[in-house]
Amino acid sequence: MEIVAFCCQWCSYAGADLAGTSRLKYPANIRIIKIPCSSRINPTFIMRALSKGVDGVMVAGCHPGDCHYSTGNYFTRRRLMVLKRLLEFSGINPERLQLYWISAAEGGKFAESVKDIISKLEKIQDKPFPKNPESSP
Amino acid sequence: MRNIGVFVCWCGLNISRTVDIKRVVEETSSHPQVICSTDYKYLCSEPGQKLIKEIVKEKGLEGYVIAACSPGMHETTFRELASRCEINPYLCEMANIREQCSWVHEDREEATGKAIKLVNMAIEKVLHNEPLYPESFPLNKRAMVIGAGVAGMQAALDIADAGYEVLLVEKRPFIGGHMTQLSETFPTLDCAQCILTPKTAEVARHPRITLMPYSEVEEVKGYVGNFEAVIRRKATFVDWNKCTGCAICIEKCPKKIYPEFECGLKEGKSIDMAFPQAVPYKVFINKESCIFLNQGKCGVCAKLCPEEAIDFQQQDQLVKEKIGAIIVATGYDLIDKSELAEFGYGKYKDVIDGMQFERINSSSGPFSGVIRRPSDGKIPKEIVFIQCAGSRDREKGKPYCSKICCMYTAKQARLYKHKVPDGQVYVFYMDIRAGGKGYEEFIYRSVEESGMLYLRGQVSRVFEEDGKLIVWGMDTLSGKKIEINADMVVLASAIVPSNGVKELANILKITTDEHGFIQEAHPKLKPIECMTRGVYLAGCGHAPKDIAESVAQGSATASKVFSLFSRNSVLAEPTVSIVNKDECSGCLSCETVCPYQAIEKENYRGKVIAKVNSALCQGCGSCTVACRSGAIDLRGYTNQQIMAELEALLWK
Amino acid sequence: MHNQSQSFRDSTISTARELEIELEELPDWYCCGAVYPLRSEDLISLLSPTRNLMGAKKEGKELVTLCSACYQVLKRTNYLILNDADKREKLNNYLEEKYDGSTKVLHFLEVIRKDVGWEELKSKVKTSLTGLKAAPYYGCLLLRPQKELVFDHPENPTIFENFLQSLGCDIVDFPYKTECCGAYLGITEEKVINSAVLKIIQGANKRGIEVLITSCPLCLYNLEAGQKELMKSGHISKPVPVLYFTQLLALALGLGVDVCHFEEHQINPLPVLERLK
Amino acid sequence: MKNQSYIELTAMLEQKINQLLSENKVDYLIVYGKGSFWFKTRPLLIRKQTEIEKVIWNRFCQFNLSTFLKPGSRKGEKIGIITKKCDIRSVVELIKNNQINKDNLYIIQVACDGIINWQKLENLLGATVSKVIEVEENALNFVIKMPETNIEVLKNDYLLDKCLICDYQQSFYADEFLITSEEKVEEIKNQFLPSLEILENMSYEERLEYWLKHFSRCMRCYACRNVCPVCYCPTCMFDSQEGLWISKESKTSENYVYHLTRAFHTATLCVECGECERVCPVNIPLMKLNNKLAKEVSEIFGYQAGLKVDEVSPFKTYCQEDSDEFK
Amino acid sequence: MEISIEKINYELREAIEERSNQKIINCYQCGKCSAGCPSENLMDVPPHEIVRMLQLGLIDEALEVNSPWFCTSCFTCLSRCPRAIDIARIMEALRYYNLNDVFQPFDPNVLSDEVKTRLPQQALVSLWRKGT
Repeated sequence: MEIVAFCCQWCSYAGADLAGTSRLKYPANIRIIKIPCSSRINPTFIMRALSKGVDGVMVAGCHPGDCHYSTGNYFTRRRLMVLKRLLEFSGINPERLQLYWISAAEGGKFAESVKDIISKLEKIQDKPFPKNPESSP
Repeated sequence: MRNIGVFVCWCGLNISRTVDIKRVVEETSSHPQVICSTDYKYLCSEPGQKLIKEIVKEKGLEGYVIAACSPGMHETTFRELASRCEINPYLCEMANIREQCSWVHEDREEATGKAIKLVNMAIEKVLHNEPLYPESFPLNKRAMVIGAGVAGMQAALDIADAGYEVLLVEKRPFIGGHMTQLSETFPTLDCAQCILTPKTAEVARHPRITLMPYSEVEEVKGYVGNFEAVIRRKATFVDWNKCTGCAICIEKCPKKIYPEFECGLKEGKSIDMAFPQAVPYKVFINKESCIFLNQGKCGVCAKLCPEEAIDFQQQDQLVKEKIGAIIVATGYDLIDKSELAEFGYGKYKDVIDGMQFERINSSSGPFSGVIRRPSDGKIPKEIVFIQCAGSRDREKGKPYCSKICCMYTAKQARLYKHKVPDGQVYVFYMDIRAGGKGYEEFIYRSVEESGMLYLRGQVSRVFEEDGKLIVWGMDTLSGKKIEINADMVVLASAIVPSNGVKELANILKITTDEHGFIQEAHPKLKPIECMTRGVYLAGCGHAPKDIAESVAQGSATASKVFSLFSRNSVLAEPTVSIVNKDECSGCLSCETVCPYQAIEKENYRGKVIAKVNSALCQGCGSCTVACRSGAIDLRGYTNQQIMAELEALLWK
Repeated sequence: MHNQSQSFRDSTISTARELEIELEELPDWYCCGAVYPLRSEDLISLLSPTRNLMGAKKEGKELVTLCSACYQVLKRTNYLILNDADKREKLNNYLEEKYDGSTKVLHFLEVIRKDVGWEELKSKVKTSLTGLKAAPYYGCLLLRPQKELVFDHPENPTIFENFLQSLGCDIVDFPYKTECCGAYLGITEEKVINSAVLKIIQGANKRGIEVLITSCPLCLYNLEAGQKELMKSGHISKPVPVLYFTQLLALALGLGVDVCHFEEHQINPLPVLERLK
Repeated sequence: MKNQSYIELTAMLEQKINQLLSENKVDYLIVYGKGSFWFKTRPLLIRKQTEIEKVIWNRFCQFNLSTFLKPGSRKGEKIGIITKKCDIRSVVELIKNNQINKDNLYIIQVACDGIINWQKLENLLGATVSKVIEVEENALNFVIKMPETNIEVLKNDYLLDKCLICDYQQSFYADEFLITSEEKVEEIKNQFLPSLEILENMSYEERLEYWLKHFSRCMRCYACRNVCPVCYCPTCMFDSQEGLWISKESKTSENYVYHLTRAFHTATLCVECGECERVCPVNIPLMKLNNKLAKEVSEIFGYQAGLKVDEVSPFKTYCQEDSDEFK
Repeated sequence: MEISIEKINYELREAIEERSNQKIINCYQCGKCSAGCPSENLMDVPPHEIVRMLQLGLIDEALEVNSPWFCTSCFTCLSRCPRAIDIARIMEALRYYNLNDVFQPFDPNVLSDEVKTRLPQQALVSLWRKGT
């Protein structure tokens, strides 16, 4: 299983670091990409990842109201709300996209979130985006 | 395409225990652009950095990846090293294989696999990095201090002494802040006025300090080094260039009021001067109460003023000022009366707060220094002090400790005993917090020498009976309920941010915490910086603190301003958004999502398009998503870079 | 109420009529339970108040109470149902039909404030009670916990004062107005009552209060019974009659003494009231 | 609406255009002209009064002419444009997004009674379609006049889907609304096309398969993008940084990303004019994507594109109280 | 007093927290509740000390004292508590645990007829409610 995580550098990336310094354990199949703010996440990044057969995408940002850039994550929230529905309509299980609010102090929550998304993905029956769709239909 | 180097750090056992370093090195060296991949025990160490430097020289690397700890830890270290190796610092990337790999995973196989991926991602990112150069902007070496309390004055004086212009804005008509209302100060018991007046005088006469009393900041535009402020100078209805402070007007003014300075305890006039040592030594008219301003007749002051200084036509003025740095020293207020109803505060005259006691005790106060109770002027023989009145009270929304109450209560109790030796003092406290030089000693001297009674517990209720104040309290140490018939009750009321701070914070684009105190950039390492560059923070606007601390913070902010002003220009982070002019459609979707109003309009080939003000831009990248054509991109986190990382991650 | 507090009942009904307030007895009402259940798992006790609230909802009316205890129970129950989805769910499982907490619970005083208004009330007064040194006795259940009841300020309530003012009484500031009377412990633990009542009555005497006004049958009972005891034991000399606010209202509106059933009282208020006529 | 009224409207239109040109209110107009085939129309750009007789107005004027405002919007010329009610919404979006200056624009809305879907006619008549003389109509049916026979078909079966849910008779934001006397005003019908439900009720896998099947046929001719009135970017992100977002080859996975991205980009702007689907050479049901997003956007944010010029698109603002479906 | 892991009865403490729906450890022992309590003078142990006992896990001790039986649920403590702890609820929970052993149901027949006629039902109902 392969999971991409987009973490904003101020809250959730720091949260991930904290999980590390507190030696919390979580599964290894998560790959973190550091971005300045969750509002930097272009929906196409996520579509791209999923269409390349990634099993899940985890987006993590500061808690609403605590955004380092004061309002960034409010926009993220709106964009992802719509994206989630679009993906669902296109036939991708919306559980494959998870958004968590994780502050720099929430190392524990980061580890939990990783476990959470993985357990969600394990429950999912339907296959991810086919590796070479040409052959599939 | 560039020649990349990869350096993998063992971090002693921290990484090497769970990650197979050798394999990481091998796997990554197979990457076409990687011309050398090597490892070392501690890359951040002196020899480690030396090693990197040598290899960069020898192999002629154009950029490198450090696979080690979190960038939060050592990015700066290795980027500075890069520039020492004549590589643009932004051509150095870190792969976080410690915090986000070796420390969180146990299975060596998995961890190693992940480490390799992370390094590959970093390599791809570096390959798409552009060398970035911080832009520099001229700066205006002039500071504005908001709030002329003791903290603000200190900051202003330090900056002015260092040779820079200072603008000192104060909303009250006089400077000195709340300290001017105090009688004596702990722990030395020296007279507040006596130690303050030298400072106020110095501020007033300092050639480089422009004083703006009775003024408020309305608007602030711009960025560090180049702020532009609009300040409202409220009308005093007195021409201060003419007024000599002779006070004839005060004497003859028919309108009596209870000015805020005396906490409603002492009568003043509608035209008045806050207190005898007020700086500036000028009178002002209270708009709300003045008979002439409200009914159009009277005008006695105008008739009598020998200098003809009275000017009823005077209007508020808006002045524009250019400054390079801002210090916020907005100070505090006391919790609202209605919040302390169980103590009868606001209902019974003889239940007063700490500030009112200061006025009563002050020689310039309502009873010229004799301690009497407001209701009937009797000298209180039994006096109850209640600490934590509103503080540490979740239910009243003030869960924090107001910090100075333990000290000033002890001080006030002691001063009371000095003046009423046969009086009895009771102090209800929950904990004594006397963490300061000489504080603990002070408290115990008070308790021991002055024979006052400290009761450990809270008071539930205060009410009046037979001209006495019945106090129902608890002494948890004896487990006994205490009932006291007191003559006067003094509440150590909770400290709250002075009103208007929220609005000011919005104007300055700085944040406040849930209690309305101004938020510092980092609780430990940046305690006096605000989130916005070039804005600093001193005094009780930040959190309750005593005079010494406020002064220290004032000076600290001043030193921040020095280091800013010591340069001739400010450098801005180069990781900012940039517009591709030809591809911008001019729909300006980016404009509305920008939290910093950094998007400006620009005419280009007959169309209006977006332009990023790189000084305002903080590099969040929200605009890059709002922009459908991808005409705006974020340096350091370009679409290319992120997509490249993504691709690398998908390599099987 | 039909049995023991006719005074309260009749005075209310008649005054309401006088003030053109439409009161209607809730068909097949249940006892609210008198105390709000404080154990989190105790849902059963919430059922009967809920039934009453639902009854009112069916009638499409606001639920008006006289007794402070009923007020407390009904209003808190409603608050819980409104704000605790989980509990609402659980409760509704016991009920014939769902209840959502939409009924408005009002105390008769609030109704007077809302539908008549103090000024209006003043104008309706026929025999002004000027000169009567009266003080309200709020007790506990009307005011606390304020977060759920939002009846009045828990420390400095004023609604009774406004009421008495409109009737023309001389209000006396009475700090004990929010102190507890001992509640149901009156039956088993006499000393609780005595110690509580002693404080209250002494306070009243000190302030020359002629009559205490309440809206709670239990407060009234305790204050009266307590006083009788304390007089026996000689702790107090000058008893203070206690009246329901509606009785005073009836007098002020000139509805005569018979609706007030003063005979019910253990401490005869008539001597004090004589003066007025 | 009888053919008669279309003839009337055309006359009114010509008169109006004549006036505009003679008074120099506009430099040129974008109008409908006769197409290569009897039931086809084509966009026409006229600058001179002499060209006026080329102007037509009938039940086949399907294009959304506002597409042609995109290039025109740059040079400060004054443009006149003929629109149906549905098209104006995209004009509004172009104005909202600073793509054209209202001052340089003169909008003529012409009453419309729904557009005939000629693809369906073709399918019905096959080769004989060329023999058609004209299409008359009565209350319920279209009467297709052929040399020998007349074929009657139910109107609603042969109108565009979007017309079935459109209150086309009302004037909307136009400078001029041309309508004949005998028009009746219809009230708006259900907002969203029922055909969505079938898709919505599929399982994820079925749906994915459905879309992949369609996307696999996409040749990435970008016609959908080029015709789209709200795809106004001078350079599309898929062109600007070649191979960055998706590789050039038209692989299904790449097509998937392209179409979803486009759907996401036009969400909050798409006015569901259906041009993309019309021009698609391989008939990918693109409108389903657009309709779905329009529906979701209006459910989440209560927003519909192109209704008010001063309304802020939900992606350009935020609200702290937005429902937070994330943890 | 000796405190040990055996002695501290956390199970019961949690049970009481559960029943009363109050976080006992939130109390910082300011004593405001006891200071305002109308029956404090009659209790063996003032309210805040009961809470302290519970904090220390000395549940058995807490169950022995009479204080809960003197709580009139007047909510004065709650309305002034800086930490919003509803002591009335805690007392109720303690009463609940006590009922089984110490409680003997109240028999209205002990009341004089005079009292019976005057006493509002409210009083009896409350008493039974509290005591059962």
